Amino acid sequence: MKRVVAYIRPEKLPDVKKALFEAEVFKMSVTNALGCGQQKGYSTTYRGVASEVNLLKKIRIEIAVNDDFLDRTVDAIVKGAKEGRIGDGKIFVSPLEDVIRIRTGERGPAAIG
Amino acid sequence: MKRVVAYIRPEKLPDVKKALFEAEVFKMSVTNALGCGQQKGYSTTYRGVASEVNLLKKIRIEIAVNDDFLDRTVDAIVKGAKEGRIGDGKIFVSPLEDVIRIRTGERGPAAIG
Amino acid sequence: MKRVVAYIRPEKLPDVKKALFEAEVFKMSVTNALGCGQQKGYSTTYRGVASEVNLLKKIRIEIAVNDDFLDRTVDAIVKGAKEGRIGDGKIFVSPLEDVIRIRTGERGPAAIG
Amino acid sequence: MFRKLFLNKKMILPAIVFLVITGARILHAQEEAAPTIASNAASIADTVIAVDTVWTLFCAFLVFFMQAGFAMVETGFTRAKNAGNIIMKNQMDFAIGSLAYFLLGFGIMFGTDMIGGFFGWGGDPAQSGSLRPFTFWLFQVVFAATAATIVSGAMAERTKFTSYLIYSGIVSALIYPVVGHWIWGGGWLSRVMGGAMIDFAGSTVVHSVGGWCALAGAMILGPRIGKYGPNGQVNAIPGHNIPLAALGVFILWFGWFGFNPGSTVSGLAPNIAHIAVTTNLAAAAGACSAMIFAWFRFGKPDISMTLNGALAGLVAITAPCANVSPQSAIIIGLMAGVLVVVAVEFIDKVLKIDDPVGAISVHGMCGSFGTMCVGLFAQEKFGGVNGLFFGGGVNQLLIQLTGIASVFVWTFSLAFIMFKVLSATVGLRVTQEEELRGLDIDEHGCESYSGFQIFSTQ
Amino acid sequence: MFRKLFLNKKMILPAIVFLVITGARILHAQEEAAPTIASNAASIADTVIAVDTVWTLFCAFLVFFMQAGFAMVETGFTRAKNAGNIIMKNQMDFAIGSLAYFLLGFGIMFGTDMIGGFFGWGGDPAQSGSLRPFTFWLFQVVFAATAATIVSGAMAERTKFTSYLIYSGIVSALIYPVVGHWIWGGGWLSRVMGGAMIDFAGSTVVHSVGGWCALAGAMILGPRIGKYGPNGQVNAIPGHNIPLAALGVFILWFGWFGFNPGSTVSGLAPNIAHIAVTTNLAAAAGACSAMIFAWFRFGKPDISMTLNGALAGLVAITAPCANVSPQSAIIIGLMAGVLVVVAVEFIDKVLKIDDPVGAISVHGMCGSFGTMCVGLFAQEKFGGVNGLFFGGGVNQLLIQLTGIASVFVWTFSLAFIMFKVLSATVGLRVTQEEELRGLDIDEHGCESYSGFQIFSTQ
Amino acid sequence: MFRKLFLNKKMILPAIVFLVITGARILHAQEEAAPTIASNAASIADTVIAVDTVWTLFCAFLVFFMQAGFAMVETGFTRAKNAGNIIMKNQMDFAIGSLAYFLLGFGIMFGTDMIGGFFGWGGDPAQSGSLRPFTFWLFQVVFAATAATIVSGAMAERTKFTSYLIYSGIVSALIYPVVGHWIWGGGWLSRVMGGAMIDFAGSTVVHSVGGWCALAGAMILGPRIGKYGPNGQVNAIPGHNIPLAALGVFILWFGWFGFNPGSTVSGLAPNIAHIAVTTNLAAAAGACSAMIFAWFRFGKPDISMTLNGALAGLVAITAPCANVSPQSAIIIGLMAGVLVVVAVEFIDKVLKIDDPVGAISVHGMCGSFGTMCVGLFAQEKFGGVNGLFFGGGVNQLLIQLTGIASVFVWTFSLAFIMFKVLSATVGLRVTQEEELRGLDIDEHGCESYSGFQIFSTQ
Ligand SMILES: Nc1ncnc2c1ncn2[C@@H]1O[C@H](COP(=O)(O)OP(=O)(O)O)[C@@H](O)[C@H]1O
Ligand SMILES: Nc1ncnc2c1ncn2[C@@H]1O[C@H](COP(=O)(O)OP(=O)(O)O)[C@@H](O)[C@H]1O
Ligand SMILES: Nc1ncnc2c1ncn2[C@@H]1O[C@H](COP(=O)(O)OP(=O)(O)O)[C@@H](O)[C@H]1O
Repeated sequence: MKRVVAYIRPEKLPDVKKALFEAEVFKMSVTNALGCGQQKGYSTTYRGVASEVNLLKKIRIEIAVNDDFLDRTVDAIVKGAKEGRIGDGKIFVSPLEDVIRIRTGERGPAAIG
Repeated sequence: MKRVVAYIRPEKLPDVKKALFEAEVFKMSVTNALGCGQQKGYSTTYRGVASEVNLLKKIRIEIAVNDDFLDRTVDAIVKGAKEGRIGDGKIFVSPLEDVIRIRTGERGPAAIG
Repeated sequence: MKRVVAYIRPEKLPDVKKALFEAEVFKMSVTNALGCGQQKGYSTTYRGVASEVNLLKKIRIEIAVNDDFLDRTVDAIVKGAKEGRIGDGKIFVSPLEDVIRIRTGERGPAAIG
Repeated sequence: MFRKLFLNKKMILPAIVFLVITGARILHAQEEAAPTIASNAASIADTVIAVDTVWTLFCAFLVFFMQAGFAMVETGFTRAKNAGNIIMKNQMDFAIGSLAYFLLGFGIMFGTDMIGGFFGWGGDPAQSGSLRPFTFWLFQVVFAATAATIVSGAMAERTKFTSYLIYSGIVSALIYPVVGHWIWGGGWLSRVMGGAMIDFAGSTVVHSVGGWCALAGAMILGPRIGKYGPNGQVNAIPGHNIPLAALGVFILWFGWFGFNPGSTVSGLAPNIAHIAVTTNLAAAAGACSAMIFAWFRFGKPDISMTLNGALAGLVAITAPCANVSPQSAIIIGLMAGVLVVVAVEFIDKVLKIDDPVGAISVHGMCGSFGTMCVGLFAQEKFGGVNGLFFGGGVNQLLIQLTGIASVFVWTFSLAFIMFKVLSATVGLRVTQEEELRGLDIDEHGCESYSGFQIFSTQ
Repeated sequence: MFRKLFLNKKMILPAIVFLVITGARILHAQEEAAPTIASNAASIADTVIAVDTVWTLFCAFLVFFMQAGFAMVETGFTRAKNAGNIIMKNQMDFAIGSLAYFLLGFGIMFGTDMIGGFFGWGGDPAQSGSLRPFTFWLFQVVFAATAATIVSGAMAERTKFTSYLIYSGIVSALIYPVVGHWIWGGGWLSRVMGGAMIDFAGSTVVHSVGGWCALAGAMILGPRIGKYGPNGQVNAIPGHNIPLAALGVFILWFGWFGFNPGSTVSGLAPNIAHIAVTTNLAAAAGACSAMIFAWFRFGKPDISMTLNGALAGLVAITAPCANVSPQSAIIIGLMAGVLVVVAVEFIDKVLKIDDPVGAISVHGMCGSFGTMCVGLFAQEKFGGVNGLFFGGGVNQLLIQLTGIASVFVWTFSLAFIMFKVLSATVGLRVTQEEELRGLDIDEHGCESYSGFQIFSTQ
Repeated sequence: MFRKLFLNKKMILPAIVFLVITGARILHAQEEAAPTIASNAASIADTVIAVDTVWTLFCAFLVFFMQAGFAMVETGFTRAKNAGNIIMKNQMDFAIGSLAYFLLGFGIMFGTDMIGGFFGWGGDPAQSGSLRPFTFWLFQVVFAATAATIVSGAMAERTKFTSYLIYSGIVSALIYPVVGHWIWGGGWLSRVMGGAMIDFAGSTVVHSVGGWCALAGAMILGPRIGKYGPNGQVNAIPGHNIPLAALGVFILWFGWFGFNPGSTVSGLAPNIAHIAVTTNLAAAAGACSAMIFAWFRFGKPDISMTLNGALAGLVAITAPCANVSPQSAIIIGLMAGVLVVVAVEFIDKVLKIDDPVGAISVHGMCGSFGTMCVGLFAQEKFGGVNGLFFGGGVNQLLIQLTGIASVFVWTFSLAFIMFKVLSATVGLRVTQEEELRGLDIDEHGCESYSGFQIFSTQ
């Protein structure tokens, strides 16, 4: 099993969700985050004092998938999130050892979906 | 060492905390998240326009534990969070390679608690 | 590749960012979190009812790095975040199997930066 | 309309018709060559009515604005997930109350006395004494709505919306007007034990009626989930927006300058400024003493208690505002501020009645306390009787206590029956699921703070 | 200044100069031994003017405060990322509008009639009929600003700030004053078809002018990104702060007590309380019917629709408030509440014009509807003509409809041209990038809720 | 009480006592068969007093409401973690100030002149000139509270709560009343250099007193942690709630219509509308010029600067509002708008004094500037002297400058000593830990936005 974490542009969330649903990935958890990457931030002036904001709003999506779902999950995220401009985001894949469904106590790959 | 990540119902947080304390797990980090799973969302109407909300409020708990603590941590979370209804949440376990306590610079299993 | 997750004091974020930039780590994602650890919380009274708050505001930083960057990343975080007092936080290191840059489709170590 | 009058003299405006009929005397006095003593006297009388009407209307507008104050206080002191619901309740109790008080309530309160002073019948909303038609009704409706809206705070975060709507209609059409008739409408409490109950601006008529309805409601509803632990421990459920609640208190304080001084219903009343000053000093004293007492009790100057303290002072001074000296007002305020802190703790920790905003303590307890204070602090030189502390003996005090008790019995009983019936029929409380998720989503299908990240662990 | 008068009698204060010149008669009457009939009459006249001035000023202050109400409603009903921008627009349209109306607008509205009633020229802001100098201007400028500020809500979350500033100036200096002249300034609609259009406090003059400008603006701007899906589906973009929006509605309702009753421009007008009551009942009825109708249509009592319902009732009663009975006011309010729900849906789902706060429906539609109601519900006994339902025939109704139509044609055309020109020159809409990120950051370089975690997925 | 009067004729109400004593003349005029010239004159005099009282009270209520405005502005412009603390400070300075000004301050300000105009002693709060008893005190106490509350903004986010409470009492009981005595209470500045300092509604008496206290406080306190970097760089610490701050500005603007026109203390004063108009135009002009100037300086129309600009216009016009033409008011407002931007930058970047809300610039600088403007723009025809620009020479200007300077010296010195003493005894500043965590938690044990996710990286 894999844990997929993606950082995307906030306004792309609906598209990503749609792409994931089309790829039959129905489960996910979403957090909001601030990201710092190649994308330049913006500058604000508050009462005459300028400040650089280089933490930009991002959405963090976390999805646990079985190995055979990994590729289509990644592809779906890319499909939904890509604009081709700096700031589109990243996807991180890491190993997942176990999953427990709290409601039933089921464990492992069966619990993931 | 393991990293345990659990998504639970927000209102179960006090119970989960209690169960964890009873299992002598005193450290954790909590974030709020939106989850999408088997649990159906709800629909809202704003100014006559209906919309489906299928991202539901969840609490994300992240706990780093030594291997011998894994089971009781998982059990405690299940104990605290289980209602037996859809939407109870999931626990994800993944490998953790190193821990550093910032204050002292300690590393590894000793730094976890 | 490694995934570095650090929980730090909120007010240390500017310092940590500065230390990371000096160590040439320019990318990161930041979330806010509530943490429960050795640090005692504080008690509030609301309308005469006391309550203990032992979830304290923390900042969660997530950074994906190539293996050769791991040490300097950890060091930079420690440098920026350390006050020497309880509540300084922890750094967790776990394996990362793959990274995908959404904009270009690049994968692996090349996509991380 | 009128504004064109002087710009285009040729136009015959509907407005002129008015002027000809009722306002003409003044214009005549100006335009015609020979004013007489009689025409002058008539003009003066007309001007006096106008001043009284303008004063009463403005005060009524200020009292209306208190609706916004209540809405903000109640919203601020409850949780974000129920913010829209409480807002809706505050708006709708005024809307429904306005209609109910127009169609029924006013008639009961100020109509011809029936069954020996128990209620009235047939009062006409246009009837306004010497004021312009409808002035008096407007001033009264905003009072009725104040009584009604107090309840929403105590029953917040768990009451079914439909039931609340029904409650609003009943309180404005029946429960409040009957009490109002007793004390202000010429009913039995206005001629009792050789005197009259003195409740100048409504500590009892308005505030304690609201407070006792709130008590019945909160008792029957039961506490919010999580308010009391399984072993009886008391948990805090903090309000989500203290600045909004504080804004609400400022608005209420502002509106109270209409509530109390406006109850003269006359801009020529020589004591309007006196009343404004007693009102202000009691509020200030209430805030101070509540803060200090809470500091002493809980170790820190609690913000929500201090805000409640100011309101406690205001509620307490509402009955005696015209009959006591500014110095007495300070003392009354100081006591009310302490009382409210004690009452909140007592109701919360001893009675275990869950009143999220402290409505029972502020309006019920401090309202009764203030009404009693008339019997203690009143001074004849301000136009009434002497209270106990100023050599007037206990008679007025006993009248006041009779009034307080009768109003409690009537209001609490009726409200209790009403909420029980609602509970058994329409249902008074939302389901546990709805309560946990928040009333905004389940009752109104919306979120009040869309986009904001809100932790909802309670 | 004056305050020292009575404390230090020896001082010769500049203020005294005033008193000597204009206020002296009263003092004389008091100080001198022998008042005469004539001196009494003069004092009375002076007092009457003072009462009228005080009344008109206070109402003007309340109407000013409606700016805060609009700002809160519009902020609450839009997204957090644009909150500062909408606030700025609301503040600046009043600031620019004040200056523009002082320098130009008032002259056009109340100056000497030109080209047969089409516009005026040369009115002096100090000119105030029988009121104290400048009173009338102040009352008028807050009305002009109300018309102007309505537009910001409909064009929210995507309009370029610079263009909005230019628009503000034009509407206050030209578009609004011309309509005002037609109906209130002695222009052609005040003497048409053997009668006069009746728009007592401005359902048409103020509200529908604002509404039709909003319509033109929202049409030309196009919808917000994401409001309509690629296949034409309609998406909800929920407002970010319902309590703030509700506070805004309470403030507006409060301010309307200045708007309508104050339009008598006279505290001696015998119908000021009548007007306040029709105003209040229509608002209450509008809130009730909008809530019920929305409940019926969408399954739940929608909060934002109910808030809009109260405003709909207020806007609709603004024209007929002085000419109809309280009972008719309730009926008008009930109808307006339903109308606003229908109109919001129609504009949103059928016309696909994106109006985030419902300004076109509330102010344009309900304003016109209310103006029409004068022709239906007016009763001669309140000082005007009889409407259709009270045996007055269709003449007044036709006059009203003529007025509604002409104002629509003028306002919509001019606004359309103006926004088209702005669009082609300065640019009317921000870039897609700016819109997504929020206007606060890109137009003003700031965040409105610094530190708060806000999800910005739309 | 009074409201029953006409409903139940048989009742003998305490209220009647009042009427008999003081209000009777009017009723007599109405009820008795034969009014006389003298009875008419007496009734008129009584009515005039009533109108003046009603006007003064309403204006006082509006000024009271400014407390809410200050609270919202200061809350909005600071961080979420200190929101409850600033709210508490705003409420308590009014509460304590009310009591202190009742017990001591008023007596010093308006009592019998001592030591050649330096302070007064023994003024009785009931004393109200020709107004009803206590009217004048109420009007004065809200002014005193305005001066006091200004300081909380400049000292926000780091001041110990206890010290602030002590400060509030001292400023309302002593520092402010002395200045008030000098200029309004018949003290030395009201008879100096062959004339009198003109500060109609208190640019100096109220605003600059607040501003200079704020200056002393902010200097002694030092900047908030993180405001200035180790190498002297200036950091922005953005406010957390711009819509709330904007609401505050609207409320202040609204309240200013009581502040300036109400300072006539007379509804019959012929210039009340004139004053309202100069007030409004200066505010509008201040907002415009601050916005344009900030746009030019920083590249974007800064919201908080624009809001400050409106306040700057209001503060600046407060002294000259009754003595200058509307055109001059526009010019004064335009200049104040620019001045406030320059001053904020100067104080922040050059003096490195950390004033989170700009209180020193808005109230201290613009207050002094406005006071000076009287010497430049005053016109004799409005009831005072001619200023420099209208041919009156430099005398009045020199008087004004003398006043500004003396008030600065007195206020700044006393405030400096007071804050130094507080600092050395009770302690003026919270610990670093408390400041970082937020004053809400440490000073009051609560969170202002419970449940909201708030980033607290500063
Ligand atoms: N190495 C990393 N570790 C953690 N988060 C990252 C990393 N690289 C990118 N991110 C996240 O992805 C977001 C987009 O990255 P950015 O470099 O701006 O875009 P792009 O990859 O399209 O050039 C960042 O804002 C940050 O949240
Ligand atoms: N595969 C997954 N990846 C990420 N998060 C998940 C996954 N499955 C469930 N979750 C999280 O757990 C929550 C509960 O899941 P749900 O399927 O509704 O409950 P249950 O497991 O009780 O049927 C979801 O809202 C989501 O936040
Ligand atoms: N085992 C753990 N699992 C998850 N989060 C942890 C763990 N230990 C510490 N943390 C996070 O780090 C923060 C600081 O920990 P704490 O024990 O208070 O500090 P210190 O390590 O300096 O003694 C906590 O508030 C929590 O967010």
